[in-house]
Amino acid sequence: MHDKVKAQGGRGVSIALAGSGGAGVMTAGNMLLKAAAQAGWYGLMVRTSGPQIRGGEAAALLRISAEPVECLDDRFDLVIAIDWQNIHRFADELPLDAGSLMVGDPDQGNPPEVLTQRGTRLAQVPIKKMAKAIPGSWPNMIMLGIAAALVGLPLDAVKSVVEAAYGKKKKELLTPNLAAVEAGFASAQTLPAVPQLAAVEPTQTPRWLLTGNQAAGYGALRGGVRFVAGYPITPATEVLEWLSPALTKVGGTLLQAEDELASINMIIGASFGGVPSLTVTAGPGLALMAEALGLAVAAEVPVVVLDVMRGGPSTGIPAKSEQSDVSIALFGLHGDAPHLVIAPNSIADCLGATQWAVHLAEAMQSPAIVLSDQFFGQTQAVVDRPADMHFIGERAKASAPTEAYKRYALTESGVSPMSIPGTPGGAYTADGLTHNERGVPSSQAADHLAQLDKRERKLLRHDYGDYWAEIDGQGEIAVITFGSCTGPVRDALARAAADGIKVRLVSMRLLAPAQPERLSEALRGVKKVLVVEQNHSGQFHRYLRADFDLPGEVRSLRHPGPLPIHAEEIYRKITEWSLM
Amino acid sequence: MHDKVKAQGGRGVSIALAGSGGAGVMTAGNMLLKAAAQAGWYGLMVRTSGPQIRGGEAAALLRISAEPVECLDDRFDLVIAIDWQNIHRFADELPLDAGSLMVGDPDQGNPPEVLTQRGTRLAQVPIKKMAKAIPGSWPNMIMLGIAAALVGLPLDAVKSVVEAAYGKKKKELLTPNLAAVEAGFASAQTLPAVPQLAAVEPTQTPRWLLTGNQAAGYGALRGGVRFVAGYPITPATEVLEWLSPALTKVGGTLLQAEDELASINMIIGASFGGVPSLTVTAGPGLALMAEALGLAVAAEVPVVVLDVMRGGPSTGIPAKSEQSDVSIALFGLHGDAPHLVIAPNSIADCLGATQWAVHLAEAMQSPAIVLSDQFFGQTQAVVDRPADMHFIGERAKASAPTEAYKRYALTESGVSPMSIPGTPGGAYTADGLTHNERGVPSSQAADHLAQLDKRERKLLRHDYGDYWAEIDGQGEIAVITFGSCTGPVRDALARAAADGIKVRLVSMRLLAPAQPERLSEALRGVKKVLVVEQNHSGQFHRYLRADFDLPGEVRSLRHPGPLPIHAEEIYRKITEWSLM
Amino acid sequence: MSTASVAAAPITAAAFKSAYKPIWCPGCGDYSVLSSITKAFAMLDLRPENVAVVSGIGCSSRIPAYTTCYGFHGVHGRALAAGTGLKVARPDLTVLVAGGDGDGYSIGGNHFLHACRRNVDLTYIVMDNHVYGMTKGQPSPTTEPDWESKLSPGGTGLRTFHPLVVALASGANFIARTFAGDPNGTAQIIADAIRTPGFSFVEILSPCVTLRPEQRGWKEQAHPASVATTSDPAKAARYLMTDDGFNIGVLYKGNRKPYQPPMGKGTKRVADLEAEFSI
Amino acid sequence: MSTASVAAAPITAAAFKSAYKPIWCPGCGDYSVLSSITKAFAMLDLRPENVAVVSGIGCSSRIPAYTTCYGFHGVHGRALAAGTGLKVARPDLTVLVAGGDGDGYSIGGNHFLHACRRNVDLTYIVMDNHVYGMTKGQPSPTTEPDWESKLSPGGTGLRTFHPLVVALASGANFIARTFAGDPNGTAQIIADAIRTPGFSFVEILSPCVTLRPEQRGWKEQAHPASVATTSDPAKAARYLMTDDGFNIGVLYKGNRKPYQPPMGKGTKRVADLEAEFSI
Ligand SMILES: Cc1ncc(C[n+]2csc(CCOP(=O)(O)OP(=O)(O)O)c2C)c(N)n1
Ligand SMILES: Cc1ncc(C[n+]2csc(CCOP(=O)(O)OP(=O)(O)O)c2C)c(N)n1
Ligand code: SF4
Ligand code: SF4
Ligand SMILES: [Mg+2]
Ligand SMILES: [Mg+2]
Repeated sequence: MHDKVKAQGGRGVSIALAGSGGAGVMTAGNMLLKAAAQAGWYGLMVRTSGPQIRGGEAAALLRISAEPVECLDDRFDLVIAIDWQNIHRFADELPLDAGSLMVGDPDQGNPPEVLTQRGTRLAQVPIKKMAKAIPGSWPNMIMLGIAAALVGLPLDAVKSVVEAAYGKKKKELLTPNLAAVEAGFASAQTLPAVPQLAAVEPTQTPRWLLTGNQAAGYGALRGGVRFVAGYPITPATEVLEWLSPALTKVGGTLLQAEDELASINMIIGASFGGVPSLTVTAGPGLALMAEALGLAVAAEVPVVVLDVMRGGPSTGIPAKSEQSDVSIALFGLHGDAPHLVIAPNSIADCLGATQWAVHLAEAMQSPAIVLSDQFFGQTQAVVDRPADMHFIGERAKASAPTEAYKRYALTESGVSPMSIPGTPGGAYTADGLTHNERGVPSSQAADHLAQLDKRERKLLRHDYGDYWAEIDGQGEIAVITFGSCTGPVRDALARAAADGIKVRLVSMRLLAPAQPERLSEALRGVKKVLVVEQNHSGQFHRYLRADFDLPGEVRSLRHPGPLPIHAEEIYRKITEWSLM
Repeated sequence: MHDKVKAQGGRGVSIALAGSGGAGVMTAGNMLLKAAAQAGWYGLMVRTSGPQIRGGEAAALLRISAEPVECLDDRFDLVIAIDWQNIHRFADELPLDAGSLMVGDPDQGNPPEVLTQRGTRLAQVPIKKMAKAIPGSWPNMIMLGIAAALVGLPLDAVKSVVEAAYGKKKKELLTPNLAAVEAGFASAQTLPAVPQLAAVEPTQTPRWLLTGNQAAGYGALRGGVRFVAGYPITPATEVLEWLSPALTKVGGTLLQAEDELASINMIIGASFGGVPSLTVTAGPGLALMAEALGLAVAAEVPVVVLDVMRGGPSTGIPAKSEQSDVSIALFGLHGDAPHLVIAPNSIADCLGATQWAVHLAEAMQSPAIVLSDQFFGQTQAVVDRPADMHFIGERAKASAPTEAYKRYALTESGVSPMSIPGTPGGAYTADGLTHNERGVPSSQAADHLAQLDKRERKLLRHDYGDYWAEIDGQGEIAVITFGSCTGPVRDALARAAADGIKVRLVSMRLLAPAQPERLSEALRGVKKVLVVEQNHSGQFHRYLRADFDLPGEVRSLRHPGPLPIHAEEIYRKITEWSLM
Repeated sequence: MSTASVAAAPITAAAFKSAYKPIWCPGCGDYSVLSSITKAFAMLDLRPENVAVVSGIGCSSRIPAYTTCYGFHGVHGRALAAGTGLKVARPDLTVLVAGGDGDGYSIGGNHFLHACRRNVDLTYIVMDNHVYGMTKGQPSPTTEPDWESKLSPGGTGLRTFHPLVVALASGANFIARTFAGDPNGTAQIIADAIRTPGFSFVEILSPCVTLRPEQRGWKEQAHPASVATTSDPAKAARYLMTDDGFNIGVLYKGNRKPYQPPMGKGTKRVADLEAEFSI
Repeated sequence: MSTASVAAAPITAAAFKSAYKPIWCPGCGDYSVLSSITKAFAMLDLRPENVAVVSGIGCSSRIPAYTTCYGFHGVHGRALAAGTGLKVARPDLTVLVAGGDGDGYSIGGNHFLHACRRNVDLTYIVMDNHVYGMTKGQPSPTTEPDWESKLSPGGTGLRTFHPLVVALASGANFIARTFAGDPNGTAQIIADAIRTPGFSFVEILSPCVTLRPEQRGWKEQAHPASVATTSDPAKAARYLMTDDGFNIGVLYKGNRKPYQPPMGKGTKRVADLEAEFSI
């Protein structure tokens, strides 16, 4: 290998492994990430593939770094392709430049023009031939070896992952594939250099490897959820698939519903029964749940709906990320229906935010929508073990209700103790009709107003503490964002800081109820506000305009999915603006 | 009768007829309104009743005037009750004062305290005894006679309505009831006075008597709708009930769907087939339609959804009015889903606005939501015959598509000619998946962006003309409102004008796409903006903040249903503010 | 059926009737159904606090608040989904789901299918009046094809929906029809339905005297079924396919095991699950 | 069936196949179904522009774009509603609705019930692979109770949904089952279904070789039905209740009149309706 360069600070190295579906690029990518994780690095991996249900083309997009990473980088240092079949379809997702290196198999033809025109260097390795030369081995293991060597991942780390994978069950596969990894590793020595990983010490503190979908599922359990009903939908299905066996283990249960209308009504029924409940869906399913969410608001039944956002509208782009369900989550219910909307701001935070949502929903007897997205949900990441925030779902219960029990009593906090079926003396009817304090239907203006006031009050009076947003940095420019744009914004701000430009970050975790005073506080002294989001119509920006008073000049940086908002775009916008 | 006073200008006289359900107060009210209409007055009548399905208590609330009226007045001049049974339940809806007169039957006890405590005068007429004295007659006809006499409606006018009702079929009922009307009329001569109707000439120009629900149905037909699918829901059902026979007459059809999910998908299917289509619902049904509305956006299939708003959230107050579906109508779809939202601003305008919605939907191949409400929908009004605006639904069609036909071509206007099934050479697949110009599914960023841009563009580039809003008056204070708040705002502004306070009115008919330049233009020079709406959370106000730049100081005047926003409240707010 | 809390004092039907005055029209069949339900609860010696009555929207769906049980008055058409979630999460409760023909067979049709199939231990009562009562008279799936209404002048012309056949076809474990005009017989059958494990479906002919006054004539039409309760689905299918709509009785009773996923039997702590994420 | 435009030149199945490459896995049963559909269209001498293929969401629901007909790829579970609206508004078109078992029997169950009952002249094809293909392997209503998946470890334990019985119970006029492995037989039956007036339902066993590779074995299990097509619902009910799920053939064919409200036969102008509002 030529001159070794260390990867720049926290940016780490970015690697794409590509090839036809079935060539095993995902397996190779997973192993690479795991090896890096075990050796002490952080990292993440995005899976991307073509429209085919099986086969087609696929790529594993990785970023590995000595410091925590929360998004892909703007560019790739390295692309290794087993073949170039249809890889042009990923061109948008594979930003390369002259500093990048492409490694291809000369027997598989040339990379598509759309990649080469960027001046990227190309190196050739006869991957398939090498694999053929080792009977029983696969080209993706050659690829794994090449990747490890090029970025400076120790061979042993990779080998031990391969051993763990095949060592137990499929022993006959182990020897040839270990050999393939070694062969790939060795072949890389003559290849042009790419930046190498900064050295790390094996870490003492525990780390986890998981997806945001798993994290959300686990957060739900930590919050106390014991009943889940759901209907499969990309990219949310894995949450259900993770929760199904997990719930059984901890004494809960999951029902596969016939549709989303059933899911949401099932969990409302279960929660009426006193059991913290959750469902999981994506945009189309969330739309179907809107009517019953209104019932949960009116009847004050806590439930959590996890929406893993994908490209919209309609069926849209099911397997790609977009932050375009902000409006429906905030404003999609009929009538005046205040409720909670919470957005995790990292893969690890899918855990904390979901847990918090359960906690808040239960505390305020309100539906909560959690806005995750496909990037969070399906990306696998190495993260520090998230501390348990002890956000436990705990509902104010009417323990010894008497005959005069008022289910919807007009308390100061707005929260009225709830009687749980089975409790003698506490029987009442939960109702979606406008009702009085006892729950008896009423069409009187006074009752309607009193209950609307109460439901608004309970959300506004709650003390959300500092958890409502991540606030960082100083300066007269601020970036306001949420969800999976937080990662690229942080990256951009680190770059700006390196240039000496101070920028404030506000990543909002609590979208509803809006916290205008807290935001004003966070933005004190700010003159320029950049709002960053990944959708077409600026849904988050419009919401900020509606519910907050933003100081100074406000600009919107946005584009729809499937491409993420890159740190570079944000950085450029900030530096340009800071010069004005 | 004591001293006759003429009713104040356009305010006319306000009359409530009340009694137990089945006592016939609605019939009496209808006849009173019809008689007034035929004699040349304008007027309207609101029906209100208790929670019972049948029986219970009921009241007909009327306002009759020499000038057009678009809402109830803040107070009643006259309440006539056949009995006082449960009438306290309507107390909120029956604002009385010392100037008002209550007429009751001494044999039915006394009016409830909540009414008498306002200092209202009480007069007694033995209504039931009088009816009994005329065998075959009903108390409500006595009531009708009293009402006519008190407000100065000619006896002949009332008698001819009664004749028309019973003259043909139920002849045996005619004579006694005519006698009852006469007896009632005569008995009123000794009663205290209430303001009398200003004199009118029999009108030469045609007038109509209809509800907003009928007007909307007729507007749909004028716009070209020939297919309707719907599911019954209060207060929208009458639109379907009116349309069902009407469509058959003009060569269209109506399907009763199994649910709202079916309704919306049926009309999308029919419109894909080239037939302008509509459905009708209220909040809960609109929520259920949100998913498929996204499909109509993405696949560019024009449809119109008429939402007759009622008290929310959830089942809420089904039979009472509220403007609380603004948020869901504007922002309730998942993904970035620009579409049309149109609000009629009077009962008569339910016709024009719905017709316009059909026209716009067809012109832009977009779903349109029409926000009517229970007040408009179920109130019967005397209006000038609405002129036909010639807003005909006409879709750009691909008349001779070739093999290269691009269903979703990126045109400058954003509208792409649509090929209708049956047209040779124009076959394509309408798709809710993100697609390219030909309609072929794509998950490429470029295709996604191009189609999102196009769909936004077609709505923004359209010239909506002056019809986007009703703009009236001058001055530095402006009131922005929409829908059924327009009536009370107009009344308030007339009072303010009488005080010499000039106020501008902007009643927005086109809510989406937002027209920020046009509004800025309309508000040029304005320093104070009052936003008036009938809901709890200020949904319209928040939308204005999000999508417009409002000049000067902005205040919100709002409360939820079921009570309307009274002209008095608006007038007070404006006069106070104008003094600051 | 869930274990009724066995208490010392026998409970009366009156103990299950709340103080709220129904909004129903005088003479509505639903009053009798309410009586039958409370009688059935008393027969089974249930305690109000251990019973949940779950409904959708409609005249009939107002029933929960007229009992002294825990009530859930949800959205139109989704009562079975809410009831299913409640029962699976709280298997100790007796869950009775109730509503109308529009609620259950029109907008709620899918949940009806899947509740029958899922066979959770619920009892589902439909107060069938062959009309949308609450919205003042539109045809429901069980409305006769020639019934005239504003929405369907000249009648719908549609074949009626056969709830019992559909229930059987989709796997309901207990299928009965009763007539509101016979409150005692109805109470007996409801009690049997609650007692029978799994999903029990009771279709009750409950006249709407306001919108369908001719249904007062049902008392002449209703008659006991001419065959005994069967547990053979094929036999039941043949019989029900030719049913006249007025056969009263328990028409099918199967032996399917109720579906109840193991709730509350977990052995692990949540923290134990962390292991799978550890590197 | 709607009048096929009778043209001079006979049309081939190939003329109904579009140039788009399906996203389906190699070996997926849906390829054969596509062939059968195009063959059936050719047999009936239809013209692509007079046919609309309407679907929901799923692997199978991708089928419209693979034909040269007008296609409508709607939302999940609502294909029958869209198809119904289209056919009623445009009775001149031949409307074929197609999709999967998840789309049709799970989320779409209510529309299935009511389409059978309404009996609009549509043909509905379900490519049943007893699994959610598109979302990568969750149980559908027709999945066997012991089939294991991530979402249902150990199996669902649920009785399977019996589409043919439910179709019969809710009034479908034509009920058939075919096997994708027999494209010619399937084409014949689809043609028969389209030709038969009213709502025709064709359940096609269409293997998902990726998620349910064991379904390759279906070719051994599928067998011609042992009884002739009947028009007696009670007889069909008994037979279908004990059906093994692999009987192939037209199992029921009724004589119900299709539902088609009078579209386009209006005699009045819109302005004529004003009279009723005039004072
Ligand atoms: C989503 C939704 N759609 C429509 C309605 C209006 N709605 C209320 S009750 C009802 C039908 C009631 O009929 P049924 O279930 O037979 O009950 P009944 O009143 O006859 O007892 C309808 C359509 C609603 N509340 N919600
Ligand atoms: C409202 C909604 N819910 C869920 C989904 C996710 N989804 C897409 S296809 C599908 C099921 C497909 O199964 P099936 O209909 O059997 O078709 P197959 O793929 O097996 O051919 C699901 C659940 C969706 N697109 N929309
Ligand atoms: S309308 Fe009919 S169903 Fe409703 S309460 Fe009255 S009688 Fe009963
Ligand atoms: S996943 Fe199954 S159903 Fe889908 S295309 Fe592949 S084989 Fe066919
Ligand atoms: Mg009914
Ligand atoms: Mg399937």
